[in-house]
Amino acid sequence: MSPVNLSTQLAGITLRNPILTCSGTYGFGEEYVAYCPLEALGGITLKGITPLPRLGNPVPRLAETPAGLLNAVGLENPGLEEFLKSYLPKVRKLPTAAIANISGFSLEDYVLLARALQKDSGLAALEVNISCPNVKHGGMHFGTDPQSAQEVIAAVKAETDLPVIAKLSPNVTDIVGMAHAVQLGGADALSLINTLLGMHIDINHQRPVLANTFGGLSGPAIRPVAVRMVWQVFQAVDLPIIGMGGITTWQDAVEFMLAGATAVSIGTGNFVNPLAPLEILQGIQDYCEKRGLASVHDLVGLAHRA
Amino acid sequence: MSPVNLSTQLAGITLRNPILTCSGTYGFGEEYVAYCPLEALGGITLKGITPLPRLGNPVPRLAETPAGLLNAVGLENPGLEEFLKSYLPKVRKLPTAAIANISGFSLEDYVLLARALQKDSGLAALEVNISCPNVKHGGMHFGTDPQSAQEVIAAVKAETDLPVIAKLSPNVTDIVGMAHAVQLGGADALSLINTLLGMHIDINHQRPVLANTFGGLSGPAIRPVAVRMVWQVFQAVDLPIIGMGGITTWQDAVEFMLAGATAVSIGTGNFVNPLAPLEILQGIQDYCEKRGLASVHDLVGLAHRA
Amino acid sequence: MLTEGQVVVHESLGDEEQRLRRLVLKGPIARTAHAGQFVAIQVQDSSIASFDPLLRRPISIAGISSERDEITLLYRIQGRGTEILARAKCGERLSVMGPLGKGFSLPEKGELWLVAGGIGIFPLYPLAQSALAQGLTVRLFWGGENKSFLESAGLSSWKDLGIPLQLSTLDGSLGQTGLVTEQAQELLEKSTASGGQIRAAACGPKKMMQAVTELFKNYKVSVEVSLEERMGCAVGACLGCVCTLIDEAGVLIHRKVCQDGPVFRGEEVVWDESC
Amino acid sequence: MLTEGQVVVHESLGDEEQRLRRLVLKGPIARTAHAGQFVAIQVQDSSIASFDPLLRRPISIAGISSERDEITLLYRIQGRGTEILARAKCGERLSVMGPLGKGFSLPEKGELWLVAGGIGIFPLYPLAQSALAQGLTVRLFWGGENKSFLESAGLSSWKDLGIPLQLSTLDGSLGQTGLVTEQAQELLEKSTASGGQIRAAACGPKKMMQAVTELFKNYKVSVEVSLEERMGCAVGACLGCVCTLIDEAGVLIHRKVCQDGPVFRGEEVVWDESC
Ligand SMILES: Cc1cc2nc3c(=O)[nH]c(=O)nc-3n(C[C@H](O)[C@H](O)[C@H](O)COP(=O)(O)OP(=O)(O)OC[C@H]3O[C@@H](n4cnc5c(N)ncnc54)[C@H](O)[C@@H]3O)c2cc1C
Ligand SMILES: Cc1cc2nc3c(=O)[nH]c(=O)nc-3n(C[C@H](O)[C@H](O)[C@H](O)COP(=O)(O)OP(=O)(O)OC[C@H]3O[C@@H](n4cnc5c(N)ncnc54)[C@H](O)[C@@H]3O)c2cc1C
Ligand SMILES: Cc1cc2nc3c(=O)[nH]c(=O)nc-3n(C[C@H](O)[C@H](O)[C@H](O)COP(=O)(O)O)c2cc1C
Ligand SMILES: Cc1cc2nc3c(=O)[nH]c(=O)nc-3n(C[C@H](O)[C@H](O)[C@H](O)COP(=O)(O)O)c2cc1C
Ligand code: FES
Ligand code: FES
Repeated sequence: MSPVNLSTQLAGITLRNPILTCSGTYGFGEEYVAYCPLEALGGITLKGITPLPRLGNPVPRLAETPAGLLNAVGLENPGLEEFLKSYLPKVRKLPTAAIANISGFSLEDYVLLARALQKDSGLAALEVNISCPNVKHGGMHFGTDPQSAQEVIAAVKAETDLPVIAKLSPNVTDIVGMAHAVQLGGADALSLINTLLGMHIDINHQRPVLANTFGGLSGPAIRPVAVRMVWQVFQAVDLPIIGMGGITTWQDAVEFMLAGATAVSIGTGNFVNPLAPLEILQGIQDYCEKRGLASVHDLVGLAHRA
Repeated sequence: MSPVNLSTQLAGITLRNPILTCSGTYGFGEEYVAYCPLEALGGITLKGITPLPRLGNPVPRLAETPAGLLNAVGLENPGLEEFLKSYLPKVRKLPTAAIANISGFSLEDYVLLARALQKDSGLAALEVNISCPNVKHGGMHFGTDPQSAQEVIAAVKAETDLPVIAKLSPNVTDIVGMAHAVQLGGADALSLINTLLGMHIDINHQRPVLANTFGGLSGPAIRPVAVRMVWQVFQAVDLPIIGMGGITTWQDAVEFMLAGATAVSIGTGNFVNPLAPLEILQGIQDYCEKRGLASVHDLVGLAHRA
Repeated sequence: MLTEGQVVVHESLGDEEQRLRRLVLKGPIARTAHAGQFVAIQVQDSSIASFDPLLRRPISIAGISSERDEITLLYRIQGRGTEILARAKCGERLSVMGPLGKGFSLPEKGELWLVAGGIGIFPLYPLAQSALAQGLTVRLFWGGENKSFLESAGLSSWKDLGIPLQLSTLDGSLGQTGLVTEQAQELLEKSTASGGQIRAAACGPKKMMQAVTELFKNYKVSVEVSLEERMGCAVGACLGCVCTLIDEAGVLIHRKVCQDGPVFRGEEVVWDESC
Repeated sequence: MLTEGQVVVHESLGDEEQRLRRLVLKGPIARTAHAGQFVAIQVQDSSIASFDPLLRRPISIAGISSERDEITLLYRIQGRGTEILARAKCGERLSVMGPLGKGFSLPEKGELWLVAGGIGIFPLYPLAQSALAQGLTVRLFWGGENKSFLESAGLSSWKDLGIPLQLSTLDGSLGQTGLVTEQAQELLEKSTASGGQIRAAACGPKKMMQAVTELFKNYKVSVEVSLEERMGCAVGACLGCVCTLIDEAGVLIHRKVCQDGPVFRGEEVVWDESC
């Protein structure tokens, strides 16, 4: 059997393979070095950054739910300046593509971040998080209103020469409308999905478990919702999709690709099994081989055939 | 210890206790008779009915997902006439309160159903399903647009002397806005939540598992989303809430009540354990006793205290 | 009935590569069960509740001993649920709902032809026992993958019944090569005279149930088929498991496999997948 | 390091009602582990993957035998995760990440005072061993619920070390009645002269860690405390487990309990819950 071509084109960049890791679950790339060979990955997405440093929310920030994880980190990050100074030099040395993830509380925030991050930074792309549900009076707005989403993406696009990936929130009535909006804004690709807004109450203390009350739900529990959104958007919008939400096995990853994802991203799954990205890559490869597919890209959207 | 008062006031009716079963998961009340003593329940919600009979979607209609269940029954039901003739007489004899659940594809559908179901039918209340995600060109619209939701509820309210419970879809950007809208429409209570729209793909056949492609996600997986919505609506809207979505244990039920639910409803949990409603009732009772609460109603919204 | 069945036997059935298991449960279900009915069994560690998987699994009742209050379940390890079920140890108690659904009916007299595909054989054994007890003439047509499968899935018990067995395997390693319907057809050709005296009962893959129904229809033999569908509640409450029938007036109707079936008259089943 | 640790011992520890377990795992973790570090262990049936629970559980390393490639974990069955963990049988392999985090440091010389609350005792034992091996003077203050708990949680092994033990229980069933800090204070009063020679290491509930820190601060004794937080990744990647410290410049900063801790200098910890 000839080897399967794993190389993946996305938003004008070429990834070694379609396996990425999700923003916020993989730090700035160094944390998992001892657990997973980064050079085997298609790329990693860095923790979301904002213009100014943020301490984020108080603890507890995490709560387990059935097949899911609630998090309310609240976008803790070192801020742009510190990122450029202390983190970017290390990121550049990582043996795989690095995608920055940016968040903001105003259009200006996004503009500022986009301006600072160009091709010469060594980054592969910019993922624009317009969907973080944890920050009050912020991100949520851009992520749920098509008009604002379009504006943010257009503004970012105007400022950077990096490919722009719009990361959408699932907490909307009409995901296709949001995807259309960011396409109009000029997005080169889409990331689907961010976390679902949820909460958990400790019945002994009769209080929310998370200090922030609400958190973002990730993990296998949300996979059916994520696959559905990838499917809907694939049908309606002509942009490559990075599929994520509850991927822990290669079967999950194949499911996303069949639904229409060009690449897949592993988040919470890393916590369960740090070798998940590697095992998933192997599984996808074997799956393609068994079915005689020359390229992993042949999987994309295959389940849409009548 | 004096016994806990379980009696529950909701939308002007008095239920024996706050434990209900969910529409679509408990047939027309007879199916579980051999498995759970109905007289122990606060009430049951009947399968959704439409003006005309419906065969619903082709099979497969069910798919399991991590801690969840996807269903695409597609509102199969005998239609209003047959319901009145063959089912209602039996429903009237059930040893517990019965809530009818109505669905429609137009305002007229809802009006027609509401007109036919009055207090003298022996029903305790009408639950208006404006949220079934399975039917193409239909329910979804009322369930995601506040204006239409308000109109439907107002129309139903104008036609029936039964208390009206509005059942909301979680597939919306702003659940509080929807709750406000149906309150303006005159709803006496709210049911939160219906299923999340999801899908699952069979990677062997490379096709969606459900014949209908999409289905509604229920079960423990969605509980964090459901509890969050109950919490948000409780804070913003002054209507009693029936909480549902992934309740399988008494701890889950208490969680919903602490979040603000006046009553709770068990759906998918019945499939796992047909005695769940009974065990949940007992658990809530013990919980109240241990904490010296005189009435189960004292639990409602308790987790909102600062 | 919701009961806790106590595991009294749980063992591999035949060749391990067939992944078949025999599970005997003690409990009151045996008292009212009959052939063709099934149970919905909770496939989780008995003492630590888990949502993984969430739902019970439907398994046919493959043996009924009302004297000993025991039912036998025979199953193939197919996925996560049955894999977890396979870990249940003797003495453990498993939550079982049953007996569920409506089983096969027996003619008063005459011949009963049984037709099985693969593990569809399991519910037919107690049916053969009842039929023989009632003095009917019974014969079996059974098709499977290969010899190892047929032997693992209980061939010797069937031989013990002393009835005519017509076996077929896909690879010809036992019995005839090919489909079970071909064998049945041959015999039907010969027996048409007595067509009115024959009744058939079948269990196996849907495609096969359709072929069996069509075949027997040609010879005016009425056949009962056992259908499978994914189940939610298993008691008729969720409408997850419907099949489409055509009633006397020619109207398409839905029936619930769990409650109205799993056994239906073959002629009334609409085999078109899109209904 | 991600490894498969083989269960070589898994037994109840002391009085069953304390729900304590001792788990010895064979694997390479022992080679690089030191006191105060922990592992993140997968608490699921080893052969059938499950999402229930989803996350690994952090457990301190309570014994290190690098010669035998064995680490010991001592834990209390607290909820679903540890209950499932408790079922692991000898010979089974469990997925373990570790050693994780930064452990306790040891002074060159002088006295090391150990302060433990409840099961906070577990990571302190290998620390005591190292300290004694290095010739330090070690003493332990340990508070627990009652006599049964202290005895179950390893009192006799501590006695074997031959160091002074100051015990207290809430109900007075063993040692003094009351809090462990009261005993420490008494002794600190007497030993202030030698304050510069004393270092302390503490592990227990957060409230107690705070009290211990404040107490020792008054006597200018520097103390290392081990903190607990809910963990996601356990390697510093998710920011789920932060604690708030105050740096030299007086600025509030976050550190990750999993990666930068779980052991921190008590004086730098900001105990206010709302940060
Ligand atoms: C009335 C009835 C009686 C049955 N009797 C028996 C029996 O006696 N012995 C026996 O071995 N099996 C029997 N089955 C089938 C058995 O229920 C399934 O094999 C079992 O549920 C699979 O569970 P799992 O978790 O192991 O597999 P899963 O992981 O759930 O599924 C494994 C594969 O089987 C498919 N599948 C699962 N359930 C069904 C279904 N209901 N219909 C169609 N495809 C399905 C899935 O899509 C998947 O490809 C019966 C089914 C029904 C409906
Ligand atoms: C660095 C570190 C080292 C630890 N070392 C040990 C050890 O050596 N021995 C030992 O017995 N335990 C230890 N623990 C605690 C142990 O991790 C928890 O008891 C375990 O995760 C509980 O899992 P569970 O599924 O059994 O309980 P769950 O069902 O998850 O929880 C049971 C109860 O404990 C609470 N809880 C769970 N985890 C935490 C947490 N991390 N912080 C605060 N509350 C929590 C829950 O809210 C709940 O009330 C350690 C924890 C940390 C962070
Ligand atoms: C702890 C945690 C932190 C996260 N932080 C971010 C973030 O900073 N920016 C972002 O766009 N998404 C963030 N996410 C969302 C993930 O990138 C991903 O979209 C989501 O978790 C779904 O994937 P999963 O189910 O595989 O985890 C975070 C998720 C988790 C669990
Ligand atoms: C099989 C099935 C059928 C359902 N049918 C209906 C229906 O007819 N009308 C309705 O309002 N909700 C229907 N629902 C939604 C449930 O009433 C409930 O809102 C949802 O399942 C969440 O609760 P659960 O997680 O406890 O099941 C159905 C759910 C299931 C699983
Ligand atoms: S499985 Fe619910 S109706 Fe048959
Ligand atoms: S648990 Fe993820 S950073 Fe500590």
